Amino acid sequence: MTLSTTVLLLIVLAPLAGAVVAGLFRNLIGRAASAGVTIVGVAVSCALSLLVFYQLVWGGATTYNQNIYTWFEVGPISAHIGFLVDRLTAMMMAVVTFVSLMVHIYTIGYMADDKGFSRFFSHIALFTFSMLMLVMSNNFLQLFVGWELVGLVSYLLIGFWFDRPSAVYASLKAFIVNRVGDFGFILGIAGALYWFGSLDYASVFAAAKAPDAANRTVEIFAGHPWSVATIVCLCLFVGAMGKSAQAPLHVWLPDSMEGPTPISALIHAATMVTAGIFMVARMSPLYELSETALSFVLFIGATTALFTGLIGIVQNDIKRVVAYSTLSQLGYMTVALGVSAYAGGVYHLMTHAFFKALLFLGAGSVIIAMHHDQDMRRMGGLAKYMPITCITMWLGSLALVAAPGFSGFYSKDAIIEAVAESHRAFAGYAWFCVMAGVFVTSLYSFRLLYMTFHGKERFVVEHGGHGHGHHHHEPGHLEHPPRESPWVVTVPLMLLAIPSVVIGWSTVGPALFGGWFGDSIQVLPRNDVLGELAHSFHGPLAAVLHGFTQAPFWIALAGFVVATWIWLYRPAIADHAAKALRPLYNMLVNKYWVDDLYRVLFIGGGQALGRGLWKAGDTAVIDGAIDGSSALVDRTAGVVRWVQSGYLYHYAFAMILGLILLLGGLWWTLAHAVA
Amino acid sequence: MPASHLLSLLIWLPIVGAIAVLVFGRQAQTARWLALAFAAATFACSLPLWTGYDTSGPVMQFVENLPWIGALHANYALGADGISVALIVLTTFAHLLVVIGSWGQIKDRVPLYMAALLGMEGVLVGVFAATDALLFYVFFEAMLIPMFIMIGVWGGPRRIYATLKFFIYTFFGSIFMLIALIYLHLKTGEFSLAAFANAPLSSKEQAWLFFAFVAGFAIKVPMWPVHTWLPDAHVEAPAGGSIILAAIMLKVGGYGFIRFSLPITPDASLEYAWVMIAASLIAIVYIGHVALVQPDLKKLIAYSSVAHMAFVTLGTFIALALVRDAGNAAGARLGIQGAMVQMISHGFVSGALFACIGIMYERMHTRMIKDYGGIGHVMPWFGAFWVLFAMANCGLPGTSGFVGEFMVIMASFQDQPMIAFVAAYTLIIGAGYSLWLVKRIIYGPVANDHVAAMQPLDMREWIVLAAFALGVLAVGVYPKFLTDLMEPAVQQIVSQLGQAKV
Amino acid sequence: MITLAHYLTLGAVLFCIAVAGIFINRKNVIILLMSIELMLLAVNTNFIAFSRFLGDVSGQVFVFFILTVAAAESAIGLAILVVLFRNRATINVTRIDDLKG
Amino acid sequence: MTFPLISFYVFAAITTLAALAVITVRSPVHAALCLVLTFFSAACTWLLADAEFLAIVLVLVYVGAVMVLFLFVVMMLDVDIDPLREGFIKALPVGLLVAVVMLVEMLTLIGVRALQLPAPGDPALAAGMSNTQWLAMALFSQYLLPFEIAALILTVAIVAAIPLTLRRRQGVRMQDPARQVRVQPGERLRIVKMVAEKPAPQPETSSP
Repeated sequence: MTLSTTVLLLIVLAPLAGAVVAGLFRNLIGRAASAGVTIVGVAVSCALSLLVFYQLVWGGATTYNQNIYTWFEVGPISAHIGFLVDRLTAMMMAVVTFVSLMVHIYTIGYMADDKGFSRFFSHIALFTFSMLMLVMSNNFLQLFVGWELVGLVSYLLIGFWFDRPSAVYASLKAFIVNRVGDFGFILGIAGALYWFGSLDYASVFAAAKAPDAANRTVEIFAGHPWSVATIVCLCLFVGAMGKSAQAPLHVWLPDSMEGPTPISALIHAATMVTAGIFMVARMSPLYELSETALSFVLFIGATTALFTGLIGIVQNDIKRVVAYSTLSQLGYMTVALGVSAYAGGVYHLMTHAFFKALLFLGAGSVIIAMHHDQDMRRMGGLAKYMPITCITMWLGSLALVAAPGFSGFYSKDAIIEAVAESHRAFAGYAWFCVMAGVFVTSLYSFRLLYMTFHGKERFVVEHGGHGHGHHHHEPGHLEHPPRESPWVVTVPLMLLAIPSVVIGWSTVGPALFGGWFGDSIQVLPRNDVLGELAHSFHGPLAAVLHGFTQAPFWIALAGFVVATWIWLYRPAIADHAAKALRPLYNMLVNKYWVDDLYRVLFIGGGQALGRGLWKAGDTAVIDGAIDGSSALVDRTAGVVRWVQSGYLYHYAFAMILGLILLLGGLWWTLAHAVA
Repeated sequence: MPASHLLSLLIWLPIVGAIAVLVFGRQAQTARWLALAFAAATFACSLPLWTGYDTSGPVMQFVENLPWIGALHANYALGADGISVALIVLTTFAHLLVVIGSWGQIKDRVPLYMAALLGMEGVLVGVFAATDALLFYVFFEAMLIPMFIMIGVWGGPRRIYATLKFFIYTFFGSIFMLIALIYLHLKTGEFSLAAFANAPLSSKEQAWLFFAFVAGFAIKVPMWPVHTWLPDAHVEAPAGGSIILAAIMLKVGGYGFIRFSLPITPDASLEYAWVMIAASLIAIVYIGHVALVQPDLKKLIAYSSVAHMAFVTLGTFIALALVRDAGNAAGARLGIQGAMVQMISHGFVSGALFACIGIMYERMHTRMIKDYGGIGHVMPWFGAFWVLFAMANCGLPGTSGFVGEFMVIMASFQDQPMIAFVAAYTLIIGAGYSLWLVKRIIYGPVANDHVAAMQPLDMREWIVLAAFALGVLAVGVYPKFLTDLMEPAVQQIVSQLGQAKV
Repeated sequence: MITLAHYLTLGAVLFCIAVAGIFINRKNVIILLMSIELMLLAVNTNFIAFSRFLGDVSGQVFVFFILTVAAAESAIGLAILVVLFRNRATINVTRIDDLKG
Repeated sequence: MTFPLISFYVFAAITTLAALAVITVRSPVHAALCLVLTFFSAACTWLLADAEFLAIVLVLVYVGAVMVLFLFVVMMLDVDIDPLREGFIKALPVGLLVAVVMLVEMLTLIGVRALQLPAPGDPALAAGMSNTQWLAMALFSQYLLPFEIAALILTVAIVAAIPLTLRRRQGVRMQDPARQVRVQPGERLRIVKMVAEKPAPQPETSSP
């Protein structure tokens, strides 16, 4: 049985149609219809994605790989728009459309009072379309198209409230940092096209299977032969670093929290940022050729996993804590890729999509209750006002810290064990980072829960009577007590909580150890760490019991205890610690000064360079030479213009003198000719 | 063949229109309608060119050949291959939009303005259709006159400086080209391009001719370091003039490289390809940074034009290096296709951006970026168009700007990855200047009362921008219709390149 | 016996007198115009002589044309002179230097 | 020394002297009269070269028309001669030097000595017709088009001389038939909208 092209097209085009209708005709059809049409589009897409998923997993459908239309064709080089749908794709499609649907519904509540309501819907539907194009692509070109389009939508959505300078700045930063990644990515594509002869995955992977593929080298600088596979993989990974916010290109993701919360959940936690992970997993046949590239991936992932997590501990903005947690978890996924445990990375991607979307939407629910104040120092004790949010957030956090039994446990534990199994360069460093990361994750997760939902109420409720409507309040002063969000907000929370808790039970076995992904992910036997782990895997329940005896569990527990002690019982300790460890604290609060460095180096440097080239190069040298030559002509003309006296008789003299000279010349010539 | 006088029609219809506008268009409104009628008719007549071009037939189609100056063996010879067809349709399209767009912007001496526009259109079509070198040269130079008038009469405060710089700069370059043409004429006794391409030339002759052509075309493109006339000309030109200048006139340079330099002097082109490639790469990086810090909207877009046109020269000369040094004909075709698609795309994108600036200028009478801010609040449609065109300007996939850049980067990687590395820098710097500009003028809070008082787009402006947007998206989503059209011509060029003359 | 040399010498002498006239009367436009007429006369004399001594009618035909054009020229020249005098109240060439670069 | 040669010397001498007088005399009127003499005696030398028609034309056209025009203009313009004579003496040596140098160059170059060829028979007589007929045969056959063009040039010169000197005097009342024909009704009649009746004047409120 094969998949139907019509169905696949419908999956992609339904959200696009919704986006176009809501985008172009929003003034015509009104707010409700805009929301309705996009939700219908995404719902259709979600339902069909689940159908495709079902057909592929249980229905025995074969992998779908067909071109839809030709984008361009120049001689033997052609570029197409086409779909490759296998289990990896199907899983991504299901995750993307499901989370997207949840976010659409949630948005009705979150953006209820916003004047850009319809625009927002059209943008997120457009995002769904772009993301689907990205994951369903069967070639590099379309991958890049989707890659950039999700970047575009991310740009538009981060800068959604475009009257806020900070949001506009963040959107610009996100786009340009992503462009740095894309810079590498397009070179990687060019390399793949040149050295592997095609833009299509299938042909490239077939070429990569050739026996000498790993040994081909090229001398970009004479005398330094570099492996072709390494160059391509590193270039492609630079793209992944931009999109998946790996250090040192991570700086855009925390700032992207300037956007509305639903898109933080959808784009900057669940889907878009994981595109890099998906891409590397998709390219596994290429990456397997290059040990160097994988070691690089491992190093970057491990660094990101630990060091961005540390920043999360000192953040006070509820969304920023979750954002840094996202960075850290993306680091984990990258680590998994780096040790060739692609399935582990993708699996963590999937579980993370659910629980991180849940956490973001939960944070959004809290933010609604606090009237769009995001500072946790002005929260506390919210559990009794908003029980559903509180419980779902707890469930999400437990999944995040990998409490045994929760979905995050299965994925994260597998990554940690895979790292322990690996013998690749930097594996030791990575192991240290992921273990330390477990503690850090636990610390900031419970800190967030305690500061938000438990302990003393640090906000003041001013009981009405001012009649100020939407008057701008003092921070931390509310008009009425916080209350639970409406059902459009809480229902998605509950729906997302379910997979966050349970999805690991049934899927961990096949996905990680059962070869569920089939040919989508290819690992060389010597790199197959998950295969090694499979020997000691005896079902999900056994894994839970086993988990209780392992170091990560105890480290996480230690984090829990420390967090409980500090933020629930002795909040003063945090301040003391901050004072005592001033330099360290400053370093974390300033995010290792990376932002400042970039600002000076790239923004300042780029502008200074531009100004220098403009003033010195264009104006002084080039225009100087040109205006100088015209000035020279001018001056020469000024000197010789006395010849043009304007007196007729001067001209007559000149003519006569010329005549005399001519006659004399003729005479002279004739005289010589005769002689 | 009934359509064989189509090219003549496309050249002379607008010129007749220009005369008609001058004669009958005493009233501004009559002149506008008359100009619109002629521009629309020309555009309509150019469509059969596109639909009628048979990609499986001979490369040169719609051929016309009449004796012109018998003593010189110069002929009134016209013909179009896929590249010409694409550029001609772009020309008629852009002129139609400019006539619509200038409706209310020009209030002074309307008939003369419209006549200059129509005259320009005919001459530009002539440039792209001429297959006789002397005829080409006549159109090439005639092109300067309407633009000279447009900038000189309706320009800004420094228009005299700008027109002189523009005229003398470009004229200076084309004189060298004329010398080269005369030399070739003495050598072959004809003026037909085909004869020139077949003329046997020693490598020394080729080198001289090559640099003479470069002087003519590099200034027109313009390549770094002879680009400084462009920002000045743009800044002073009226909106319509800027659109034509950026969208069409610059293309003549790139077209000339393909038509003259490559076929006539292949060996010298190869020998000095590294110079052209280096200049293109410098332009991409250098001009990108210069564009970043421009305080003037038009200068910024003008500089970005220079950077984008560098991709045209890069693709052209990379192709040469590929086919001759590496025997990589596929890569060479990709490079030339990329260059050509980039030309068409730049026509849409820069035209659209200058149209946008014209709309802003009409409302605010300032081009300084700092006077704007938060336009997205008062002109939401306009903001959306701006974002779209800015994205196209920085080469977002799905817009036309991406296609050419992608092809050229792919091709240059095949020659030398470091070239692609430098060229791909445009991804970053292009996004930097385009989107920073968007941030400063479209986004943010409304900057001042003048911005708050800006009127939303009227129907006419909306149509112009929407038409440009349609072009941008069509090429971006389905470039195949364009690449298929140009493929036979590109294939012929590449096969010519493969053969050394010495 | 009149030879060609006689006529040519006469022409040369007339021409040189005209040249000297231009030199020494450089301020008076009327005399300048007259000098030009003298030059033309010198040239015409040469033409006639050559026509006669070579037996070719073309020389005389040319003289005919030169006379025609010279008549036209002096008519226009004098008209300009009149207009010039009317506008400037002088025919002094030193005061007419509008062409000065 | 034959009679024609003696006549030639006489006429040539008169021509030269008269030409010298043209450029040296003080009054333009005298100069014009000397020029007439120059032309007249030059015409005589032409007669000696059997160019009867052109000699007569020179006298008729130049002496009769052009020189009269000169005289007419010279006498019409009230020219103050003195400033025009400034620098006459100063320029004289240079002018003479230039003229002499040129004369020497010309005579040497032409090789006057080598051209002592005697006149052949009159070509017009050889062709069996008069000089006038001989010229006319060439002019109306081979040179017809230049002849017509010359006629045109003369006409244009006449037409051009008129508007050049035409002066439009201010304050002179003249009929302009062209404008009378071109006139539009709107220029003749102006319809003014106004109320049919004047409102009654407001009683003045006189202040004490």
